[in-house]
Amino acid sequence: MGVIKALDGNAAIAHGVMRSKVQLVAAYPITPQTPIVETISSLIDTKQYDATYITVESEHSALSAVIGAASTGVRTFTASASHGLALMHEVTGTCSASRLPAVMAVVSRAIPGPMCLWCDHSDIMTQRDQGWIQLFAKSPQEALDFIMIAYRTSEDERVLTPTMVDIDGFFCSHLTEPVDVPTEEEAERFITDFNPVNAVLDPELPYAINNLTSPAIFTEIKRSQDLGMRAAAGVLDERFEQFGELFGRRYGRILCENVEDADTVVVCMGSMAGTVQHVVRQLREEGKKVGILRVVAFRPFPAKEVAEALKNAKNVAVIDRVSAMGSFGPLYEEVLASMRLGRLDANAYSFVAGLGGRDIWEQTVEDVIARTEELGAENSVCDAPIWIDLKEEEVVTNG
Amino acid sequence: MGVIKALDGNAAIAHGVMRSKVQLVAAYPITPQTPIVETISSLIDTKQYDATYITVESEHSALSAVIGAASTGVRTFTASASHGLALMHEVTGTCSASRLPAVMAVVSRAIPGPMCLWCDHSDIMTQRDQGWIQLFAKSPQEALDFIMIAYRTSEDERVLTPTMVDIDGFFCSHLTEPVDVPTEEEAERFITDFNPVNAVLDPELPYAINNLTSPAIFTEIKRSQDLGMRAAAGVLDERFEQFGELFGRRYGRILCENVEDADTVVVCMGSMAGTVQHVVRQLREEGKKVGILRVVAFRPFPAKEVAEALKNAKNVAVIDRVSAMGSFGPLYEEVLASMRLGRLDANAYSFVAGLGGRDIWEQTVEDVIARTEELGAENSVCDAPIWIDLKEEEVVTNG
Amino acid sequence: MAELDLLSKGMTTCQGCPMELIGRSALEVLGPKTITMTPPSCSAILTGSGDETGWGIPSVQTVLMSLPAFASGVSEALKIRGMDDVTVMGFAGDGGTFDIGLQSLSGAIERGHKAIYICYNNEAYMNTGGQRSSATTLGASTKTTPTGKKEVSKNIDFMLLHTPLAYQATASVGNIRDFKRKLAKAATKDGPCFIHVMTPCPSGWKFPADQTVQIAKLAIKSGMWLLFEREDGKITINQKPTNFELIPEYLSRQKRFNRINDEITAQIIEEAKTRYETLQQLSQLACL
Amino acid sequence: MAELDLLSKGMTTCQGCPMELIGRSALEVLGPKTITMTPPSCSAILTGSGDETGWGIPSVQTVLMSLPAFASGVSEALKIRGMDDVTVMGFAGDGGTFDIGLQSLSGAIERGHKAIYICYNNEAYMNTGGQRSSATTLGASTKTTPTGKKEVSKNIDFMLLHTPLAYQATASVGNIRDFKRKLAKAATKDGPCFIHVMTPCPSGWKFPADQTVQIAKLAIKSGMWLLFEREDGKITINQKPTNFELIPEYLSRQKRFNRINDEITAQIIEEAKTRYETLQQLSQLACL
Amino acid sequence: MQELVKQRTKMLETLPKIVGPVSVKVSDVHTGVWRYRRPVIRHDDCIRCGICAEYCPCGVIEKAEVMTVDYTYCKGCGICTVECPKKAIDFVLESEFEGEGDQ
Amino acid sequence: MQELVKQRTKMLETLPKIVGPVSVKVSDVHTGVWRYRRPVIRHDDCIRCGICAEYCPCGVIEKAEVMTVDYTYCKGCGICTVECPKKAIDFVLESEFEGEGDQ
Amino acid sequence: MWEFKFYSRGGQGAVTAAKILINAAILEGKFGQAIPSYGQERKGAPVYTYARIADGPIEVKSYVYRPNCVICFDTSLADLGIDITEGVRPGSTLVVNTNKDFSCDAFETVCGIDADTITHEMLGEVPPNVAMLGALAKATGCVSIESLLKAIEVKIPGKAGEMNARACKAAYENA
Amino acid sequence: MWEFKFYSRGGQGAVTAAKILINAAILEGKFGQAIPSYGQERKGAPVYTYARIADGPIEVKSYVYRPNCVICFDTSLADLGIDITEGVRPGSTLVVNTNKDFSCDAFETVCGIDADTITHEMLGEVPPNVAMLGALAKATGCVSIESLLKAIEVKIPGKAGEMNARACKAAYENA
Ligand SMILES: Cc1ncc(C[n+]2csc(CCOP(=O)(O)OP(=O)(O)O)c2C)c(N)n1
Ligand SMILES: Cc1ncc(C[n+]2csc(CCOP(=O)(O)OP(=O)(O)O)c2C)c(N)n1
Ligand code: SF4
Ligand code: SF4
Ligand code: SF4
Ligand code: SF4
Repeated sequence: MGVIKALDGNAAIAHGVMRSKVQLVAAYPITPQTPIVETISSLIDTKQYDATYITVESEHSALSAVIGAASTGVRTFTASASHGLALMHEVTGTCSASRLPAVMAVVSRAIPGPMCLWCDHSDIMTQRDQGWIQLFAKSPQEALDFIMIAYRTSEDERVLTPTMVDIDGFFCSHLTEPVDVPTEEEAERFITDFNPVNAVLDPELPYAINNLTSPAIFTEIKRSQDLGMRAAAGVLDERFEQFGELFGRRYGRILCENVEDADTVVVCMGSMAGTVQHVVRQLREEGKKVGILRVVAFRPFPAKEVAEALKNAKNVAVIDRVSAMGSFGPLYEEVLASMRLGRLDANAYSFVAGLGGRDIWEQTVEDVIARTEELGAENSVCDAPIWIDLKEEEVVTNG
Repeated sequence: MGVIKALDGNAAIAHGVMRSKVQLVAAYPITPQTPIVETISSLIDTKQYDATYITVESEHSALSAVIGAASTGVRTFTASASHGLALMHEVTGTCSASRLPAVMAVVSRAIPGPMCLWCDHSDIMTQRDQGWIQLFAKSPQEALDFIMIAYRTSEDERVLTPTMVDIDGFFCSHLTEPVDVPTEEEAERFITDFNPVNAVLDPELPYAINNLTSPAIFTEIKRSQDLGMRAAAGVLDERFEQFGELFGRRYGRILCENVEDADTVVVCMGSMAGTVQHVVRQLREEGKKVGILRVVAFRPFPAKEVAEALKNAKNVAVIDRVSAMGSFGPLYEEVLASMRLGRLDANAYSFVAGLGGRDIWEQTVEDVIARTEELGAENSVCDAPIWIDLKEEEVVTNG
Repeated sequence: MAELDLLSKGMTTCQGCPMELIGRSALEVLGPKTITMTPPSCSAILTGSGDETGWGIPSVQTVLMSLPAFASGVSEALKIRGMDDVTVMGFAGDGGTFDIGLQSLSGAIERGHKAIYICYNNEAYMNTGGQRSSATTLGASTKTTPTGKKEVSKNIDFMLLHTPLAYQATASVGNIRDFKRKLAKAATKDGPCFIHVMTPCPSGWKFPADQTVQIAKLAIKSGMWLLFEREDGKITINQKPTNFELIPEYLSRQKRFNRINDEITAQIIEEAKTRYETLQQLSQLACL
Repeated sequence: MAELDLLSKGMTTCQGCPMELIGRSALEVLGPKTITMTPPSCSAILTGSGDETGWGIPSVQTVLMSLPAFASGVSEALKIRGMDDVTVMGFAGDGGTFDIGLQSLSGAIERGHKAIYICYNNEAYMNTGGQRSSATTLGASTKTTPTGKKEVSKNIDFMLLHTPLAYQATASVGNIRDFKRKLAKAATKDGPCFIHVMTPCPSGWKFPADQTVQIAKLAIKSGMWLLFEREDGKITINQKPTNFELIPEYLSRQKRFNRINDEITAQIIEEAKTRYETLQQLSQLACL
Repeated sequence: MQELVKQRTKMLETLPKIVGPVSVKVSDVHTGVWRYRRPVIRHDDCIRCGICAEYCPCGVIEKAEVMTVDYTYCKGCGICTVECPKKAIDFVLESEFEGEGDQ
Repeated sequence: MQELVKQRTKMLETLPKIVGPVSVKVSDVHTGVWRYRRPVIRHDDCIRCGICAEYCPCGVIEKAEVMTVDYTYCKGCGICTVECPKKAIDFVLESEFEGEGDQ
Repeated sequence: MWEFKFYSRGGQGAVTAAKILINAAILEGKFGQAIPSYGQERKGAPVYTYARIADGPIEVKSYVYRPNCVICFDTSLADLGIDITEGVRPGSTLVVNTNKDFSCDAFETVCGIDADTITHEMLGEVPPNVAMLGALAKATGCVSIESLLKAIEVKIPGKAGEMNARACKAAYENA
Repeated sequence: MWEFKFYSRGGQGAVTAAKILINAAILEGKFGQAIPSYGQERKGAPVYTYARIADGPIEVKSYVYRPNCVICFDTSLADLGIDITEGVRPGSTLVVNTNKDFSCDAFETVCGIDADTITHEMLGEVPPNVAMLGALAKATGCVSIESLLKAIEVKIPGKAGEMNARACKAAYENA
């Protein structure tokens, strides 16, 4: 296998980009994504990596340049976070609707406001309807692996849909762990030079891309896009399988542990999944019937798989790392839709945790589980999200 | 009462802004919102309306200028749509987290891609977690009324949260109907000069606004914001009540008709609600037990009210005017969360309709109801959204 | 393939549209090995709608704020693909250039991507119906300034004199041969080029459609529009204004100036003179 | 209230930070009736974090792209509230001014809001650790250009000469009195003012912290930084470069230029000379 | 025009299926119907300088043996009539041609 | 400094409750601990020109009867020692002051 | 409820006509609704406009697919393959701008009006929209000619309004 | 599993130290993890850094709240009200940079090391981080001194690396 290096999530992303033979990168620095920008641009500048780097003047331009290049038939990458991702908002939808297989690393950080440098999923969550595949890595190793898997999925002609690979700001981006980095040759067995299969800008092929689309055909183009997105489910399964065979690291759109016979299942995404897994194993040792269902692919949402996995659960605790103001957490709502699909009527509870850099640690997870068991025992309904690790006394209101 | 004028939705918004004694407007033209920009700026330019208009160079700057002005203690307004709203994305969250009671009219138009000028809710829906109250008007009259109600709600010291008033592009913005426009004096009974109750930029009060917020306090500030948003529910109820008494037009966060004893209830928002109401009345005449539940306030979502209203329904059809790529419609997911809260297990179906300007007309609604009854009769589960009015044969895929 | 086919006939621009003329003339010069991009604007009419397009070359509709960034990506991608003989042509209005697109343009110029950016200036946001832009002339009525614009227009040409453009020029629909010559020159450069074309718009400026070219010519004669180019650090004035006293005529032939008074007219004349003097002096510098 | 209290001591900027000095000096001039805004940047350190702020005046942290638009709103709102004696001060780095904030700045200037915009130029995105900006000097190593930047820096000052600024000036941390004088002048104007201050950053430019002011002075002497102002359409050069041959010394005293060769050095000198010549000629115009 | 249409149709056939908002058809609106007036060249006075063609926004004037106008697309803006140095183009009310079809 | 703190505290009391991200406290980091070296003014050589104060980024030099340095905040950048026209400021290793406290 | 569909070309003023019609209805205390189908149309391109008039509030907010009255500004639209009989309900009325005889079985009533000529003669080179409204009022009685004239004069103030009203009246009388 | 918490000030190099430690663990085939708590801290401000070392993969991805080993770079942090005993598990080890005697009941083992002096003497005015690592290796045995020296030389190439390794070794021997 590859070479084991101690890398943090950002460095792992940069390695993944190189191994994926990306040809053009345009990105703008922002905490906590900056090291990705620095690493890739430096490698290119010092000729250690043969690719083009565009030092754009904003994130809006970063993704626009990527869209331009991808439309011209080269493999592209960008990365951002928080404000930067928000500033790309106008063009994320353009990228996906133009069916361009770009890949973006999102290093999740709270979006305003208030102004905050630290991790939560509020940035990527407002992108969830923009037509990008979304993969949530929990560790530097996964960050690298998912970048490679993302290109192979996005570029598949059945899919032609860009992918966001999410790593948690600091909790993954700045977390150093041993990472098995495939050698160039190993990587090539999985991912080779880019060969665009859809429309490209080329004087030999004089068509117009992303023209004004009338009501007469808009719905059908959107549906085609939706089907591309839905096809990504199967393609992801194939890629995970193939990747596992080549590299020995096996992934899936959802990853379950101890779920089969669990009374209480915790559903979560991103770096916290590691901590939840850790706590679940400990509680199992204490004889508690708890399990973890980790969603890896948030888009397309694996509704059927989630429904199947939860079929024996009595209580489901869903942890969102974002506060949907005046509603429930997005992951919670997806899980509910999945449960309905499976006609499951377990108790389900929506938890909000880990906002703006607040750590989700063992105690947090233990609290979530304890609270869920309590509420489940009373058969309570969930009428609003439950904020965990909240310092009630510091909440100022005029209410 | 006021004066009856034939106004389209855009003109009605402009009248609402004047009657609300807004002091500063900054907005950038974009189809189909442009007439709002033109009307307000012209009224100000020709001194028919005493206020300041800032002719910004982009929507990002429009909302930024509004935030600056609102932070300095004046009543502000902006309006946008589609690309323009998307370009504001970085600052919509700043506005709400800074607890500034600005009001924005969103003239809903599809966001890219593909490039499209026509109505759907994809623009405003990606703003649903940004901490703004969201009201969906169905007619020019409501557009005017909701603007006034929005100011009185947003500025309430229990709330201090900005509001988006949504009107459907063309189907409301360009729809001319008789509108009862309150006279200045009448309007003043409801809404008077602005008196900021929260932090303002003033040399006498030297504090810092929207400073970098650390993990130690971010969660609590967000919670405060969430509580402000949740408080908006009660305040909206008060305002609707007061408004009804003054002007005779009665609204609520949800509006139901024929729901009590309905077997099948259609849940929807925006201009289509008028058409659904029309069809429901016709079907009732034919003896069909159908009803309409219209969501007026999408944020804060009236989960308890929806649960209560749907308690007798056997089948629930939810129409989203947006396609959540790879998931279900946002309104559908909210309704599911509400139903779970009420422990309701009616059959619920997610419909996607009216994208990119495709009209939702009587036949569309009839089809939705027929399809729901069919599926309900079979007790089918909803495993994916149902696209209505789709020309299947024109959907191109590589699948 | 006949050259004309590079842009179809039957475009739904207004009668007498100068933008269409510029688009057409541009392709005559650049030929089929060109990729074009338009932002939302009247030029997007050429890019078409639905499954139809007017261009006989590859085209894209970009978003309004970042055509130059998009073009940067295209330009670099062409290099990667070894397609060095393809011209990248951005084609945008004044709103998309002076206002919401200025930053992206400035960034692309600073980085030095090879591409030609044509800005056709109709002095308003015409595609949304005629609102003021920062290019609108002082005193002109628009949908957002019915009593006349209060600010002078942004002098983007002079601003861009201080940027590393490989080639910069102003041009006018009043002198098509001059425009074509300049574009041909731009096409030989290996860096960012900017051509700013005056395109009097009969719909927005409110004059009869047959006067489009005449108004443009009058603008040049009266000094309301300066024709110059910058190459290798040297400015050349291509045509000198004949008579600033023609300005009142220029103004009076457009209904958009219906509401201006003598004071504003004087101010406009003053400004035009100053602009020309500045240009003359700048053109004596060999050091830009 | 003692003047010093307008900005607390104990700011966590780096040792020898020139930006802090400029912030402090600015408030000495403007006094307590000032509202300030900073975008994300090193200057946001002054605005503080959590429940603490360094400013003794009202302040806001805006987003990086639109401080000038935010300031436009504040400026107009102050007018509405009749608070005409309050100064609005934007305080931003070169990244937030030359790159992502350029458009918003240009728009605010065109519209003519009353506000003072101070750009402290440390020639990189320092708050994110030192990446190139379009203000970075040719040849300088940064985190994104380790082998040295390939492009010349954007000449924002010359670009802004052609805008309706009520007052425009360059300044330097190497001459604090000059800066204060200019700011005091700006404070009297009823329109947009722009002051561009050179702030050599010991952390990014890699020189000892005690050399901050010396490097700035050397920049002025060597012609790497031009001190001038524009008022009522007239440019005044405040201090003439003494000797362009000092440029190699200027460069060699900063580790960021470690990787440049003679050719680039020559190019830098050439560019500095050209810039100065252009300025000299421009300063002879009475017609800007 | 037909050439271009053919070329594109062929292109479409040889390509893999394209998904997304891509337009391949040539837009072909018969803008001739917009005309109130029609430019009519007096060939006797015309010196074939080509200026009208150069300034026609619609690209509908061609230099053949005589200058010809494609009335299917000519919008009748009148620019050619104004720019012609010989004033060799008359601008005639469309109603005078009624019943004659497109030419 | 204390004055400002007091003023703000009073302000806070008189205001209605503020919600949202508003900071009222004066930040007060004792950056003096950053110093490796300490500027020490030789008052005999000093001519009280004030230049050191003018160029101190931290605003910690004050012109009183003699020039005084607030060592609680002085970061020890050394700018004053370089800029002093009289070279009247020594730059002394902090270790030589160990045990003397902040002064 | 009257449900109208206007067929016209860009530049013929059908959108304005529909708005004036609604204003006339409002003057009579009725309810009305007008909605154009926006397509960034330029001069000459086909334009569809819809309107409704009823005695009570109108809930439906969509275009009109089953009109009981069609207003056709330009018979040459048929050349573009546009079928003005699409969706018409039994017993419907057609108001058509023509200087010839025009018949169409899909409609119960066909009201031909030479709006172009009336307009050219009375107003010059302007859209034939007010004339079409006059004929519409005559053919359907959906609003009275008095309200219509008033609505026109409100919409187009001054002398021009008067003249437009006169053209409308003339069409009313000629239809 | 070793769970470390580093207390230091900005500029003392604790983040780098934690990374080197992980590299040393990897060299031994162990699993390691390092994570700083990012606070835009500048020189002098308190900085917390966390690390874990285990024989198998480490799932948990949060900071360390119940360390069994604390590394304190600066005893004066106590002046800021920072309590280095917070959350420590019974039987824990403390490695502390001090030139005095230092005792603390919360820890089973206290390993004092005058890292500043060793560093100043051997390397000059640079952070004391490698010296702290030497002491840490000695006090805990979580990695061998050999792996540690190798990790240092990989991280800091050339002459500087050698010298750093020597300082580390010296601390190891002095601790
Ligand atoms: C972000 C964004 N805001 C607003 C618009 C709406 N819009 C479309 S075209 C246009 C005006 C463009 O004006 P200009 O660039 O001068 O070109 P013109 O229309 O005059 O040809 C505007 C504002 C948009 N498409 N995107
Ligand atoms: C939209 C957006 N993109 C990126 C960032 C990250 N960011 C914060 S500060 C900064 C650099 C600012 O540089 P400059 O304006 O030169 O100020 P300096 O840091 O040098 O003081 C960047 C890129 C951001 N805050 N917002
Ligand atoms: S990086 Fe430079 S500008 Fe920023 S705080 Fe440090 S010295 Fe000041
Ligand atoms: S009238 Fe206009 S469109 Fe027709 S040929 Fe002349 S210039 Fe061309
Ligand atoms: S411009 Fe006149 S003379 Fe010249 S070719 Fe055309 S019609 Fe003939
Ligand atoms: S600069 Fe030197 S001489 Fe002047 S006041 Fe300071 S210490 Fe004294």
